[in-house]
Amino acid sequence: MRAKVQVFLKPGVLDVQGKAVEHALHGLGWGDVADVRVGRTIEFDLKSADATAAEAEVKAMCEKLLANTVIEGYRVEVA
Amino acid sequence: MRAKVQVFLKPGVLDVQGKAVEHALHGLGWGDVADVRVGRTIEFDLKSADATAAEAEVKAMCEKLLANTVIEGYRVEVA
Amino acid sequence: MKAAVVVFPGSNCDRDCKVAIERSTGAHVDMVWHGDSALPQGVDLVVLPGGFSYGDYLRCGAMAALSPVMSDVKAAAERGVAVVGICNGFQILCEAGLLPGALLRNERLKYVCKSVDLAVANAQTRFTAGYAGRREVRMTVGNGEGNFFADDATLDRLEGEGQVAFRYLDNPNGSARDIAGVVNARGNVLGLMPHPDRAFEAELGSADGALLFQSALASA
Amino acid sequence: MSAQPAKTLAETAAEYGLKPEEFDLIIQRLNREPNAVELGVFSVMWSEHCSYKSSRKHLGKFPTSGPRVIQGPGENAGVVDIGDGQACIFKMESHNHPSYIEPYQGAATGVGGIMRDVFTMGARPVALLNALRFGDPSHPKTKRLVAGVVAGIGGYGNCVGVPTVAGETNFHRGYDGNILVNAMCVGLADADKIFYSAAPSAGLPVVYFGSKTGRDGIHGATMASAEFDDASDEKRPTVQVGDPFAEKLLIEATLELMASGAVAAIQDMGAAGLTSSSVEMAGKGGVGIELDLDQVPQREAGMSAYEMMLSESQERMLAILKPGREADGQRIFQKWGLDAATIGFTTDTGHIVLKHKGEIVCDLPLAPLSDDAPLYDRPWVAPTLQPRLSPSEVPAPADYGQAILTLLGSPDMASKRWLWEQYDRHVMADTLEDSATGADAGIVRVHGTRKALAVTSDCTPRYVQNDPYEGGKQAVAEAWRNLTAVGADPIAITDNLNFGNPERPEIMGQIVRAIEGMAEACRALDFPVVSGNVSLYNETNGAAIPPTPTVGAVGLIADYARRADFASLKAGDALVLLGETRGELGASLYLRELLGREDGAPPPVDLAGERRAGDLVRSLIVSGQVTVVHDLSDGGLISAAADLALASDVGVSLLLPDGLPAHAALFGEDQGRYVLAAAQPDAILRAAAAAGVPATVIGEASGASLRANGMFDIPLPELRRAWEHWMPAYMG
Ligand SMILES: Nc1ncnc2c1ncn2[C@@H]1O[C@H](COP(=O)(O)OP(=O)(O)O)[C@@H](O)[C@H]1O
Ligand SMILES: [Mg+2]
Repeated sequence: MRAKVQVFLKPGVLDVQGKAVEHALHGLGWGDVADVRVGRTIEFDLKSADATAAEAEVKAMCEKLLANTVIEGYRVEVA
Repeated sequence: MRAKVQVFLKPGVLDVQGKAVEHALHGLGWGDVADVRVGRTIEFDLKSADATAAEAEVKAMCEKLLANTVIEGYRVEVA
Repeated sequence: MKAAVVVFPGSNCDRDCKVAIERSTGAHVDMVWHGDSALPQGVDLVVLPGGFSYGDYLRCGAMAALSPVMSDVKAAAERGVAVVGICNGFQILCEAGLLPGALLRNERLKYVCKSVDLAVANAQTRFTAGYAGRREVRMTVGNGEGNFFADDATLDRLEGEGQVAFRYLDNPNGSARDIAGVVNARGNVLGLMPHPDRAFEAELGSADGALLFQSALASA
Repeated sequence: MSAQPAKTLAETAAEYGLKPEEFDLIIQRLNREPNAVELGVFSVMWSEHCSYKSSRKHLGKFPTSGPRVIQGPGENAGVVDIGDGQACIFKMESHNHPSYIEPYQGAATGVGGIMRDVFTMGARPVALLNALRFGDPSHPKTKRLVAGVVAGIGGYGNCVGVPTVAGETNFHRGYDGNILVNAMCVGLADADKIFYSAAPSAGLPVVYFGSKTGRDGIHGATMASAEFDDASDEKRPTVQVGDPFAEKLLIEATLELMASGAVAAIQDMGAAGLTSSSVEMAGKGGVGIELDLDQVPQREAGMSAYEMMLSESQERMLAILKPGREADGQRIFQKWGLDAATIGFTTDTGHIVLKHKGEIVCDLPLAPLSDDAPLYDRPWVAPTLQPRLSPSEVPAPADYGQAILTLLGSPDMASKRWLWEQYDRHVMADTLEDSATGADAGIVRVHGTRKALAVTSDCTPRYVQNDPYEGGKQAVAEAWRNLTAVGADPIAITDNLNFGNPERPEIMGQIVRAIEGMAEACRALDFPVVSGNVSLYNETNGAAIPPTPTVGAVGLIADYARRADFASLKAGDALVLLGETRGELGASLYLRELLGREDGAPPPVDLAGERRAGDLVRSLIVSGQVTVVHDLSDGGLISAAADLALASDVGVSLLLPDGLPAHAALFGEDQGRYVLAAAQPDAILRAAAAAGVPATVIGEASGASLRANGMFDIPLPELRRAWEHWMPAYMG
């Protein structure tokens, strides 16, 4: 199975990259771009027959390693 | 509309972050995790009534700024 | 002799470069704001300094490569003017397509600041002529994304055409084939991760960097 | 989170950290109840952090003036005269708690905050230092904290482009639940262009510039209060995120604004953000201030007045401009891409008035907020002291060679290369000595001159633990010694007093005695305190950290060609030990690392002897007679000898003195000592005799091993492996 994790800053946490990218896109003429958020994606294979179990597993990886839950949230997809 | 861009290193480029994450996950006991890839997600709002036009626009942003096509590929979703 | 140092928001070696060029060559150095549309008339050397242009957010050098002044830097390069990108400046030159390849995250994923010994891989370039007869030079590096990457065909070509200017004797960041600095095919654009601007007088631990600026201006 | 029952004002006050009697005092001072915003303003201004209410009485004991002091404690940073119309501005500050919660951002914003304190006074930052204390390496959290803190310090300082040139790093289980991250910044300015925070008069525009204000850093407890229940069902993060890129732009814009002549007063927004900056600027100037919060650049929608006033969003400044100069500001802020707005003006009311959405949400007299905060004379008990240990009470090692390797490879002693290679130590191209080079202090040139600044940070918590007074003296003396050892004239110090809960008399006793010891040493060494920071309540479940009064110090080198290091020892040089050795093994590293004991009185500091030895060493360096010097500290003579050998890559042969057990001579941590090297030691011995400083030849540089009297003989590669191995192996 392929797991796909998206990690992004929690709402309210300053997204310095998003801010800079937004500024740059405006400068290049895309002035209507707004609310840019930059996040991280982690994709990987894992051996598991059962999607529900795999999802729980991947969530445990997020809590333990993949996300910094003090400031970041995450979304998990397994397929 | 909300655009979602995913940027990944191309297959031939060593993904050192992916390697490090894989190594760390193995160390934490998730030994069956394989082929970890770490990428970047950029999400933003843009004013556009037409999804096809918006997608073309976002692809232009990728070519110009959001991805370095020497080493990276990208996927675009607009909704 | 006239040199220009481009200042991007987040550049932090701009003054270092100016001082290094002045002390090692006596040339006049203009500071050029990234938002300007043109370089000063008649420059013989353009330097893109180290630092964290635009915070290195998104990708190192990506946003700086799109700065207004960069179109004139490209035009100058096409005219054959000497252009040097140091550290972040090297990243900007790659992002701007003025040099081949890209700089990835360091192999060990950490910023690394240390003194490095370099082999002068080609002492015939206009930037390294002053090193003729010297096989090793010492400078320092300070980078988090200094891991030079290009596909094998490109690397073979760079090596075959003498476009590799410097190599690390002890690779600090995982760079392909130990490459520390490369020139373009025409030989007038140099990018390197080590800092000649931090090695221009003996008090700083090495004066080897001075020769690079001297060579670049001597050939102008 | 569902709607909660309305809280009484007194309950809210308690949540904001105010004691019931402090809440009563506010009502008394105002003659009425404060509203919720006003209560928030009081709670931060009367917090320990802003008011120094527990420590102020004792901080007064520090000497704070001297011929070189331009500005002592009380401003954003201390200012000293370094001659030729130039000034050095510096300060140290803690970011302990945030770094424990989120090590990367906590440490990064600590670095950002201390830099703002320095450039807000008109200085360009030129050097950074950091003093770090982590828990036991075996504690499950330690490794992650080290990795995060170090990456955060580097991530911020490297990006801004200020070299991180020195620091110190300790590990002890006493910090398991409370790590310490103390950052120091040193800057340079023209002595006649120093900027202060006091608003000079009424009717001047108050300009905000930098990043937008978000809900960062507002105390978590306040989120539970009834007023904000409708805001969101999110648990609001209280972690501040640093943007070093914004800081870099802020430095350039601030210095440019100052150079334009537009600034009347200026202050960074540090702890308690807009509240403390506006209250302090108006309060110090004896004027009033009125702010329209609707004008504040905001990152998030729907922020309340309370949130805006308490936000600790980073990279923000508040300036009071001279009349008619707002256009200069606009031009500069636009050039650097910074948000900016005129958010109010100074008044003559002596009040702080805040307007939000057309209503007055706060109207408070300034005096009770700043000058009239509660002041506590907290009860304290004298610390219990430990007996002095004689060498005979401490077993000698069975195998000296093994003991030396163990000591050198112990966490506190081992090389910190893993850490400082992540710091840019060379940007600005003026670094002469840094963590990678063998010298007792970091050294940066004063740009464009022959002068240089020497900087160091020191504290030996195990000494302070066993005797706060002697430990306090020692921290100051070691800093003075480190500056002296490179040939610098010690000028002044900043301090960062890290302790547990001052409401406990035994902790208060540590604070009082450590301050008294530091003050005594400062007086004896003419080494005034010009700035500092106090961090209290560093405890978890009633267990306090080891008392850690960190000292950051600055010295001046008149001509950097005349200085000393310990990396240029040459074969054939004789080694001379200056100072007296009695073999003090109490609270030593040997005792802890080899015998698992932490008892005993720390080595006493004889301040008169310290001064004699130091003045002699400095004069020998300045006159060019000596260029190789190392002070003796942790691990005693053997560790100094190992440092010399490893840094210079030459063997050292020691001759141990008669009359003292070998382990006491090698591992004793007697204070006030230096090792000097010279081809001909006679001149040094004569000079020492004339100065009344004990001096003996204790060995020579030769061969390729560290050895003594046939007791041990360790090849340098083996010694180096022991020293370099621990940290990278630990961090993995
Ligand atoms: N956190 C740190 N940051 C930068 N440099 C450090 C840090 N910790 C230790 N160092 C460097 O490692 C070297 C040895 O440190 P230390 O043993 O504390 O020195 P000393 O005992 O001579 O004061 C010094 O150069 C010091 O600056
Ligand atoms: Mg020392």
